[in-house]
Amino acid sequence: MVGVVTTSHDPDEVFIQLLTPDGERVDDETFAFAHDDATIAANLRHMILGRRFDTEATALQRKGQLGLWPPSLGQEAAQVGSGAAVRDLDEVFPSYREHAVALMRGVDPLDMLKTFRGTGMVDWDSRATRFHLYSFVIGTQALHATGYAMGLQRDGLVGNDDPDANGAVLVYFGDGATSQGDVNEALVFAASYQAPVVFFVQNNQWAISEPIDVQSRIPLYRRASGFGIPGLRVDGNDVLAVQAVTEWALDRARRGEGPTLIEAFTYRMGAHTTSDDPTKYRRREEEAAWRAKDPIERVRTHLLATGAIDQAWLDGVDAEAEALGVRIREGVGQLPEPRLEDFWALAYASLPPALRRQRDAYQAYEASFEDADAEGAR
Amino acid sequence: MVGVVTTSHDPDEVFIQLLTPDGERVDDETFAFAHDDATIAANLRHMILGRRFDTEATALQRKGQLGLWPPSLGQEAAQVGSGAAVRDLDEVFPSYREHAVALMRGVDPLDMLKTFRGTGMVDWDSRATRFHLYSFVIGTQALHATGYAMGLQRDGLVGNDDPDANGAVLVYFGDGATSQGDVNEALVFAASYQAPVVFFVQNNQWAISEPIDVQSRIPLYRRASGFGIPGLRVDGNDVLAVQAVTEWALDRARRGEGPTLIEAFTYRMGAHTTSDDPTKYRRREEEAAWRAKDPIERVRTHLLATGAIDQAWLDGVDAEAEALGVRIREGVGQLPEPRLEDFWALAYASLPPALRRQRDAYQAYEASFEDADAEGAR
Amino acid sequence: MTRSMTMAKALNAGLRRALEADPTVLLAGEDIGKLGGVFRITEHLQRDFGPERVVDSPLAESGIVGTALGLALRGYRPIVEIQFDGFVWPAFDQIVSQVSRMRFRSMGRLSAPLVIRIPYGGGIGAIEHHSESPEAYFAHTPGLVVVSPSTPLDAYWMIQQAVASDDPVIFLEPKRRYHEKGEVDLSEPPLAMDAARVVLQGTDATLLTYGPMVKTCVEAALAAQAEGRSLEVVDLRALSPLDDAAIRASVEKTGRAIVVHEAVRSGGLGAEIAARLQEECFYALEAPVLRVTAYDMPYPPSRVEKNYLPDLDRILDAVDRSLAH
Amino acid sequence: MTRSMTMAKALNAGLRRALEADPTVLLAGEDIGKLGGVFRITEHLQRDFGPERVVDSPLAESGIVGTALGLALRGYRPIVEIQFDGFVWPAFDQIVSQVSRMRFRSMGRLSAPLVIRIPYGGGIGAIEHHSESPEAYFAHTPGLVVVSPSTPLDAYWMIQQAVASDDPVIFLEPKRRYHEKGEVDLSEPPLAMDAARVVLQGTDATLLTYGPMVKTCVEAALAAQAEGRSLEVVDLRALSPLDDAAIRASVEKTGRAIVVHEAVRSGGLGAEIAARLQEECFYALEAPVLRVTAYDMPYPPSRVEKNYLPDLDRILDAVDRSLAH
Ligand SMILES: Cc1ncc(C[n+]2csc(CCOP(=O)(O)OP(=O)(O)O)c2C)c(N)n1
Ligand SMILES: Cc1ncc(C[n+]2csc(CCOP(=O)(O)OP(=O)(O)O)c2C)c(N)n1
Ligand SMILES: [Mg+2]
Ligand SMILES: [Mg+2]
Repeated sequence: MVGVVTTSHDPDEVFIQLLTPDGERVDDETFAFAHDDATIAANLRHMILGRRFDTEATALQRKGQLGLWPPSLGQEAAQVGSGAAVRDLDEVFPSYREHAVALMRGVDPLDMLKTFRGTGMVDWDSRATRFHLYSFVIGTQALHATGYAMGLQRDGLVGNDDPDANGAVLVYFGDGATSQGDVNEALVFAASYQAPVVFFVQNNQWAISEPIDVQSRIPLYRRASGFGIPGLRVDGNDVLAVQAVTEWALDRARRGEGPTLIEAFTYRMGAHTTSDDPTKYRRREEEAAWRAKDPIERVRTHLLATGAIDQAWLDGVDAEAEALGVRIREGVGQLPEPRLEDFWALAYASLPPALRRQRDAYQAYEASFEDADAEGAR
Repeated sequence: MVGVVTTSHDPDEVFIQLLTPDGERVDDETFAFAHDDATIAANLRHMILGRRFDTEATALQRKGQLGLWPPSLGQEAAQVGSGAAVRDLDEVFPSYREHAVALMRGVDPLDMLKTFRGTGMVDWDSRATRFHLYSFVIGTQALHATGYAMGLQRDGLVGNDDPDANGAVLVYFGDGATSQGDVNEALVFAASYQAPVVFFVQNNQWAISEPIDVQSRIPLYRRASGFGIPGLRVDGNDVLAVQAVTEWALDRARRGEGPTLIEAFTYRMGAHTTSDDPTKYRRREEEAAWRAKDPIERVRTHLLATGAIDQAWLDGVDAEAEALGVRIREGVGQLPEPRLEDFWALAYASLPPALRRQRDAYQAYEASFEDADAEGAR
Repeated sequence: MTRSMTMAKALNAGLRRALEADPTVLLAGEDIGKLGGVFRITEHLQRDFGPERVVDSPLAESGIVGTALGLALRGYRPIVEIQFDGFVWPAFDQIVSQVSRMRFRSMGRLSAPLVIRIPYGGGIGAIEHHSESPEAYFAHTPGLVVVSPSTPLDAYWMIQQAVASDDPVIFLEPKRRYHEKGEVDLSEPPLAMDAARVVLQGTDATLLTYGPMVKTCVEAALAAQAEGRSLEVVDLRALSPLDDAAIRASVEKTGRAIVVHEAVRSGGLGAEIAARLQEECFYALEAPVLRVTAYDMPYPPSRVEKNYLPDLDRILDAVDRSLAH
Repeated sequence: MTRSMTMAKALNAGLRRALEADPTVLLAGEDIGKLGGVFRITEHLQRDFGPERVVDSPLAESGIVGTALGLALRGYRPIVEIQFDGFVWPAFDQIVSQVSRMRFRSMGRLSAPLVIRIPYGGGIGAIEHHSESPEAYFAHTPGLVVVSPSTPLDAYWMIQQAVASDDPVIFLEPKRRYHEKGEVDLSEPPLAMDAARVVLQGTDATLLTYGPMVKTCVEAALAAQAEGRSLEVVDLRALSPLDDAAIRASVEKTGRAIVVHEAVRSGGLGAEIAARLQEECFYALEAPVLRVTAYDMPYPPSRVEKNYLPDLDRILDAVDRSLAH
């Protein structure tokens, strides 16, 4: 018999950590960080750039340059650590908040801003970047990722002796998403087909205003066991632990050993989106407590302490971040304004008759104004 | 870390049994059968009547009297044992195969046949019987049951000191249904609200032609733990164990301690429905092996051995079953033929204008034939 | 007693009154508690009625609607909020196969008196899935009542009427009008929710519309007036079942009809209305029933929505085309 | 090469050919493997192509369609089977919000070339959820191609054309015609799947129909012939996008149109066709476009379905009414 589990969401049982909030390296029984300081420094750089991108975008929204922005503030370690585990043949299916991963995959930040400025749909090349489109329907991408992973199996890209010939899928969603039927069906399918997919839950403890307890009374990593797949909980603010755990899970998937669910325990330090007002539903003390666990600070402290980086290195990254900021601030206003004409041809592979008539009528109608203007001008 | 579970579906770990296939009473560490022989005999009677009803209905379908029938053959212990645990304030939400439970709840067998004859929709009084309508969309009723249970909580019918003032909900679904988003969402909601609902999975090992392994690689009762609720597996062909376990779970729910998932491990001895042909997908040996575990035989053997019943008692029940058979066979042909007129008023509380016009036109149109007939007759 | 308020406040007041009037009424949905919903329609209701009657649900729409149906079967009258139009689809099976049919399936013994509130429509500069107009999908589903208020007054009363309805109601709230003010008479409902209303009398042509487009049509009619054209504007209010009598009466008077909605044209509500009108008022129609709608493509990025959605000019253009017949 | 076969066999043969022709084609669905599907449309395909290409899926429609979309993104061309019309709703969100929009959302970079096969329609004496006609819900969704064959010949070719389509196709199979035979020319497709076909030439009125009702309409037209009436029967084949040119050509010739379908009337495909016709052929229409359809209620018990669904007599009655104008 499996009894009622009354564990709270506080990390008390499984909680993989390799770097404490104070920047101290600690050991985990099972998971080790397999890389050198250069990798950690590279991660720190991605986290700093990711945060800068996010801060700039948030500011741009405040200035009316974007319609909306979902900040990733506080989730940099979860994103960069997992993103760092991705290899060439892997594919990433994001939710809508994985801005830091997007940058790592080579998505142009201005392309990302188009979506939130409303000048484009989701305007990046997901094939080239292997970073799929943002999904705004909660949880839906878990199924697409699982299907894609089933495709990798069929393509013979799983379980080969040569590890470089193998790929896997990494899919992101939030704590709230775990309640959706689609996410649970994805676990069913992934388990049934032993698909090479890693479900990466960023448990930032809030789904807009709903605390995680509304979704689940037990830690989310335990959901996995009910579907017969391994579940792991990692300190989501510890980029080392996140990378180690994600590498383990992706490797497993690539080897053909099936799916894993990772719960990265982290915190949404900002609002849900720029339209949100967290003061309505959560206490400042909670936010302050989590600020003390900042994912960037601990890495910086650690690397400075070990001497792996110095102030000059940090200044260099800051300069890079500033250049990114300039590029974004200058670029956003120059993003081309879309015209309805750009979209007629995107609904179908070829324009259907009724839509063609609608387009023709629209063009004639628009032209009538131009004619009128022209006449007025004469 | 929760490792991959490779347990097969054979009962090897949790498997509560109180009566072996040979009719021997055995003890379980945790669960005891709290009733006397009279209760067992009553269960046997329900099982025999349930089987007779099912056999008659299957035969009626073969004779063209019903459009379709989903046989319950082999699942009598799972159904009667759980049905016997239901008390006055409880509510039952069936799937479409719980014929034996329906009879126990007082549903008129002829009312049930209407649905499958196509002369009515689902034509029984679910309020009076506390046995909800059959649901044909797999898994959907799990959510209705959970909502109903939330209603019981609000009505103050849960967790009272007086056990007779408490109620709970028992909802049935199949092994296949566990893959549906709705069923998993029901587990989320039930766990989140600690709703007084018992999820009773009749794992008859087949979803039409799909063996249980397509849905899950681990025993289904384990699904519960991923949602933080207790899961139990019981010998679904052992009516004593099923009753004991369901009573435990319903009691728990009534006391306000939340939901439970029960996996009753049983076997669909017949076809999925009368339209199905199991020879296409499963071996006769498997069927034969399960025939040896017949849920009725073992109780009969046991009660005869203890002397609780004798042949006269069995003859009495057989006579009752025969009377039921006669009633069904005679009644089915007399079920009134429906007319479209009976249905106009059922779509909405009051007839909408467009539908009224459609009805008027239909009536005028039908009348035109009568007129024509009348004229022809003159 | 009349008060000026926004539609958002009117809905809040209507929900409050429904909660006060009937202890079986309860609210459920995502973020409707402390946050008061992303549009603040349920603001302070959890504070005032408690978390048992104003319930933050897990993030799963099928679960929200499916459990609401269970509550309805237990005798409750749940009002659920779907956060945005584009997130109703995960609940579609529950709505179409369960909620809409409980009465029919049970041969009239059961009913499913629940209200599904959906902020809908575009024009708010949102990202994908936040500007949709799903009404035709529901209107094609027997057993559902589909209504949409266009003013604070209607919002206040219609939400209460929806709660009182014994049929399940899809309650479509034109989110772009949430913050526009109007006079609300709190003493007595002006009209049942199944009735259309002539908002503006006219003689030359009828604009048939609902929800967010009512205001736009009224503006168009006023603009047309300046050019000497007399347009009648009918606010359908009830999208299914339709108030055919009111629609016919107006179109038989003017001889011309233009349906205006934000949903895509093909298979939209305009199709059904046009089909009925040409069938029932064939000889009264001086011109074909025209449709001013979104184009048959998914909702585009917000920076082009003004070109995608009907506006005053496109409506007047259609009036011209109608009158040219 | 022409062979006589049932629609069920024709579909099976078409799927077989699609599997042979393109290694990226795969089939997924409930019970499609050993059982060959509850209608045996995929019979022996798993035996012959293996369980990797003919996959028994877990029992979850959203999962089936959602993973198929993922496979399509990986370069596969999945054909999924929904077991019965009434079980497509759990997958509705995936179809409406994901499958239909991948191309649009990705600004044309991605496509979702998958086929969703759905046996649909009534007349087979089934219980609830097994006789539905969901086409209008899909036809109102931009980005989806919706087609329905009416003969074995069309079934054989259209399923292959659907697989070859770069847009997602909702492939509606008129299950009550599965076991009717027809001649199938295996050498060359007679027509693209986006084109309507004039099945019977006529001059007095046009019957516009599709799927299961084509045969019924042809029978009605033949019966009308005996009374000296010349009816044209048009098989739409493509339900969305519609082949407007073919529809118009016929109706402009006859001046009268009657749409026949099994789906409920309000908001059905007949509404869109009537709306378009009255808009585009206003002066050519001698009578209103009439609709012969199911009535606006859920599908009733099978013993009354014959009264609920259109039949020869009701079609002829509508023809009479049309001609009386
Ligand atoms: C199906 C669906 N329902 C509702 C929403 C509205 N919504 C957007 S984000 C969100 C909360 C998501 O929470 P979580 O999954 O924890 O992700 P997070 O935003 O915290 O990253 C909600 C309810 C949606 N986008 N999709
Ligand atoms: C949503 C949905 N999908 C598909 C079906 C078709 N169908 C009817 S019964 C069945 C198998 C159900 O298996 P299980 O849940 O194990 O219950 P059992 O029939 O074995 O009692 C299927 C696929 C359905 N009724 N509903
Ligand atoms: Mg979250
Ligand atoms: Mg089963």
